[in-house]
Amino acid sequence: MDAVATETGVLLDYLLHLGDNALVLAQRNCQWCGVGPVLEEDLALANQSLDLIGQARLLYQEAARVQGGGATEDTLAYFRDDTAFRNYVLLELPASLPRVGYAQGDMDWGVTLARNFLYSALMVPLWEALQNSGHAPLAAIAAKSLKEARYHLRHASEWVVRLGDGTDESHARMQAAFDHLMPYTQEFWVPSDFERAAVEAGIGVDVTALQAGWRATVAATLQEATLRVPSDQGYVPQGKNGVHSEHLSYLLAEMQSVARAHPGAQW
Amino acid sequence: MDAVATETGVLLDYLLHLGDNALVLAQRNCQWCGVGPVLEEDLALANQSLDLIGQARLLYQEAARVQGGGATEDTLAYFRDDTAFRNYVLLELPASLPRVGYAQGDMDWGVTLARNFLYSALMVPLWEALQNSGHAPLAAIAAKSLKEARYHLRHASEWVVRLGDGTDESHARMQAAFDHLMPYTQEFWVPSDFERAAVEAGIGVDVTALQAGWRATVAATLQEATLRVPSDQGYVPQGKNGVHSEHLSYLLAEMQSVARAHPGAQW
Amino acid sequence: ADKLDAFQARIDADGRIEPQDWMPEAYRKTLIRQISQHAHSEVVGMLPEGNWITRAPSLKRKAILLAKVQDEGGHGLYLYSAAETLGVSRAELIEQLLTGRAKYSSIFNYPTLNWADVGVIGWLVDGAAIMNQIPLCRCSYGPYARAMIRICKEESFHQRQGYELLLTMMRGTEAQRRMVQDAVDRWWWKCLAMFGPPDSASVHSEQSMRWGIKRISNDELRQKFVDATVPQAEVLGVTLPDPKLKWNPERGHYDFGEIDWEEFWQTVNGHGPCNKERLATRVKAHEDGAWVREGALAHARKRRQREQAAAA
Amino acid sequence: ADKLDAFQARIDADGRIEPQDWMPEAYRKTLIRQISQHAHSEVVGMLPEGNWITRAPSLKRKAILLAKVQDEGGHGLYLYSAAETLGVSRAELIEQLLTGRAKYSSIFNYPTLNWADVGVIGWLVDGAAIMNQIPLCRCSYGPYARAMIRICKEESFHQRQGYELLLTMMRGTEAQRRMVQDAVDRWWWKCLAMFGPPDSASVHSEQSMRWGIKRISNDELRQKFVDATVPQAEVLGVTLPDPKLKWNPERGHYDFGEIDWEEFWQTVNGHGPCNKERLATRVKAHEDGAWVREGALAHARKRRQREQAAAA
Repeated sequence: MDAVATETGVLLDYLLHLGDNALVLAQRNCQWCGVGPVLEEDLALANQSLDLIGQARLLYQEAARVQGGGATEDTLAYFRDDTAFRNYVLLELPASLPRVGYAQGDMDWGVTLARNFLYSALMVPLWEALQNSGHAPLAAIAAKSLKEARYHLRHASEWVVRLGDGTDESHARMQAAFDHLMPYTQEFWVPSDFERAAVEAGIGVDVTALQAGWRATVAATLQEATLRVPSDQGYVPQGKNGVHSEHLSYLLAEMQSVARAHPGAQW
Repeated sequence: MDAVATETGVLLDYLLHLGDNALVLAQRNCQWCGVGPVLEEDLALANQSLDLIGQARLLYQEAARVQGGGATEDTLAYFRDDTAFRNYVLLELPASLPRVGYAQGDMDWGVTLARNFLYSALMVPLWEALQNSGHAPLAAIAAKSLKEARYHLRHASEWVVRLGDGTDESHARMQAAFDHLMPYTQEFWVPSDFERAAVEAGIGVDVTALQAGWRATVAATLQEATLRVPSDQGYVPQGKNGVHSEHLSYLLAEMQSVARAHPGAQW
Repeated sequence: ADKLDAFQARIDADGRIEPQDWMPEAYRKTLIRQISQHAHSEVVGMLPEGNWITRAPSLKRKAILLAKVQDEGGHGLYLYSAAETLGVSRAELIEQLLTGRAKYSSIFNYPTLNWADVGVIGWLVDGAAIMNQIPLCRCSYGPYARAMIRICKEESFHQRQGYELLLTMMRGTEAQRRMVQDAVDRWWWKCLAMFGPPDSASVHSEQSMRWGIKRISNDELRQKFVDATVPQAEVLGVTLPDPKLKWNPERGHYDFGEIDWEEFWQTVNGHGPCNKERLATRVKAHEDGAWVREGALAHARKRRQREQAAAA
Repeated sequence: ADKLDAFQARIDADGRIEPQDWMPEAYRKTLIRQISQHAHSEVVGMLPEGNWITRAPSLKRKAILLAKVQDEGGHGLYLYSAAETLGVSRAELIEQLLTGRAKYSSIFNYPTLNWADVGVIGWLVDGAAIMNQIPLCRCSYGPYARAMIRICKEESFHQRQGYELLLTMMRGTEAQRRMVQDAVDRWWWKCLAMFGPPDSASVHSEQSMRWGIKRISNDELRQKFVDATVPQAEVLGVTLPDPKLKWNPERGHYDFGEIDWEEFWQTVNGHGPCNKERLATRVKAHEDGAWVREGALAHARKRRQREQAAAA
């Protein structure tokens, strides 16, 4: 592949990675709409999902422009299979403690909060750094998204502290949520080929440089929440490279069902 | 429409109604495979699902023959939307106490058992009568299915008695399951247009004639199980006419997802 | 009696009653019942539309729908606050909903069965709600009237969005048009019933009229709704499922058929297609969320104690 | 010592040890560990394939897959029964699984990510399992040997079905062929690791060989599997993801690359992609099912009491 095509591919993968993260997390959080633990928080979560859908749309619109050939934000969201999605596996997991893909079960608000915290603690410094992306449209999206991510992080941190340092039950639930999710954060720090290439091309951010700051944020909040920082050893997920968990194909089957039943339709 | 076309339509609807019942219940029961309460029952339920899938296949094969135009058992199972499905709403409900379409939650074995009991208590006399259907292929399917339905009924009845007359908890759970499901059985007894026409054409069975026997079976088993026969008043579902609950479209989105992602593929 | 006269005089002069003002106990109770029912309706009403958020067929529509459902939750919040000014706690009101002692709008006991339902709920259900609610913007109780002004503004926006969704689908494929017609067929009569029983059979109306809580009768509002909706249906290109629906030049209104009141009362009394699912889902959400609410309370208590200890 | 000599003599003469026979405690313990691990593997192994039952793309394949997963559960039952003949209860064994004290085959800690995984598990995973299990049909312990005969027969059938599924997909669309190759790429090395560590590093083997529990070494079995599989892959038209894989005419075997043992041990020790999900799912199924098991027990007790009362 020649240099221009490669650079386009890298930019496209990078935009999709960021867009898929936002969309997949929004989709998971949307499942709480109307069934949250308290009305104010139901609305706060919906609000954050709206921010994430907004980010995904901007990123996909730019990706569609880069890709050309009639791609749109909706063809990217609705007509790609799970192996083409480049989101972190962390974000596609059901809002529950571990279970296999097809085992139905109750949702767990603690897992949702812990995940939002772990993710937005990454995205604040990531968007911050991406404001200097050499790809100007991405820098602009980063500036807008940064404000939102800051609010998401503040909101999630406050709740992690509240519930970590709440009742014995809420403490135990939050600890279990972090114990479950923490190993999945390893994927943040192992750059994929397209991330490395994006850094070289001046488009992307070197995530490894963000790790120490992220650890400090997590440690400080968990300490305030009287929670133990769990181990994050073991299997490193490969969602960024299109190798997902058993959960993403279910999520996409539901999300894409109406659009795919009516290919080519306008909505 | 001329008489021949109408008769074909009636036969087709009737076959699809029976086939959709079998497939949709099998699909719900399949969700337990690997996560049942005890290994023997896990296998027994899988076995019944296999019977139901087998029934659905025979019914769809006959329906496809009647419909013509390249229809197959798989186009009928995988490429119809929920409004074209003619199953009882009872069979598409999640295996849980009442909840809205998108609210995820734990499954309830009691609901699964109670549903299998209520349905197979209908299907034993229904298949029995259908052995005399004027449509010979249907009569043959009925004869085969009857044996299976008898086993399903015996199995479910035994478990209803066991758990109804078990612990306080198992009693309460079984009662709650029947309280939830009983109103949906009203759909059995209100013939749709195609059922009426099928009776007139000598193809189908007059379900209203089966009601008294069904009530007696249910009353006897529930009495032995020390359970109260719940009221079945109120809303009469219209699944047979293609008006379903919020649950069927989710069930189909999952069931059809792989097939629809590869239209025209052979498996 | 002096207080009562002054109260009624203020209402008759189109003035507003405020929380600190004296008011008859029956007025307070009627308002609490009505406002809380309305709040519960907003919250339960999140469920039928929430059913399509994860499956919205475009990202734009997904965002619009999510924002709309979020608005409904917001309306619930304003209304619970308005009810609280009458001396009842939100917890108490929610307890009434979850135990089945309080009602919510029966329209939410019907299922949403295809994506076009989202548009039809915006166009027809919100349309009917607005018709009912606009007079409440002049309600005699200040906090309620002010909440309704804000709510009506947002509902009008939702109605336009719903109608626009349907216009787009009607310009689309044959299958999309069928979806819209199917949704209209299922919702039309339920929407007409939203205005409540015919005036001849309505119970609470007279007192509510005198108190300035209700200002226009059920039948008048229903007629207004039909008159406004028929031309919109024509523009859209859908058929309203009523063979008796036609313009009556003498009355200057559309005539329409008879509502199935028996079905309406069945649903109001718990036997609609989704009553149990809606309520059970709210109950489960409340129970599953208990640990979160309790955790937050416990934390607030701890924090207060620490601050007091630090100050001491 | 007499008993021990007689025991070893029977084994050396290729005779069978039966439950009522005397046996050394270490033999009993080794067998319990091995048979129960095998049983647990069958039960946990229901989950990765169970993942595709509700989404099988044709009714025929749905039935085949469901029947297959059901067979696996059935194998679990025979094996638990075989273990019970050694004086341990199924409940005890399951407790060991659920508390993480007993292991199950590590291959089931990888996810099934597309429909072709169902075929590849049949072809390669079951293929490797059969290679491991055929020698066990001649195992010195009678009940285990007899269970394995039945299991191997069914597994061979599953293997052929899996291969046939893949043949059909390879004759299909470009997308289907990609799915098959993707599944082969993910499973190939995991299957080679199923034969266990290299003979040079294997711990239990020697004693097990002497007891007639193990009859062929890990490396021999692995080589046999590779030799049998390569031609099948060629017929299928998939590429096995190993650049070092090639026929060695001197050895009369295929040479192949180095297995990533570190990844293997990570997974064995709990850090595979699905270890937690698999075990947590089993634990939850067991806990959620407690009321069913207790209800059935209580009913059996009641029935017995009634019968005794009637007889008295």
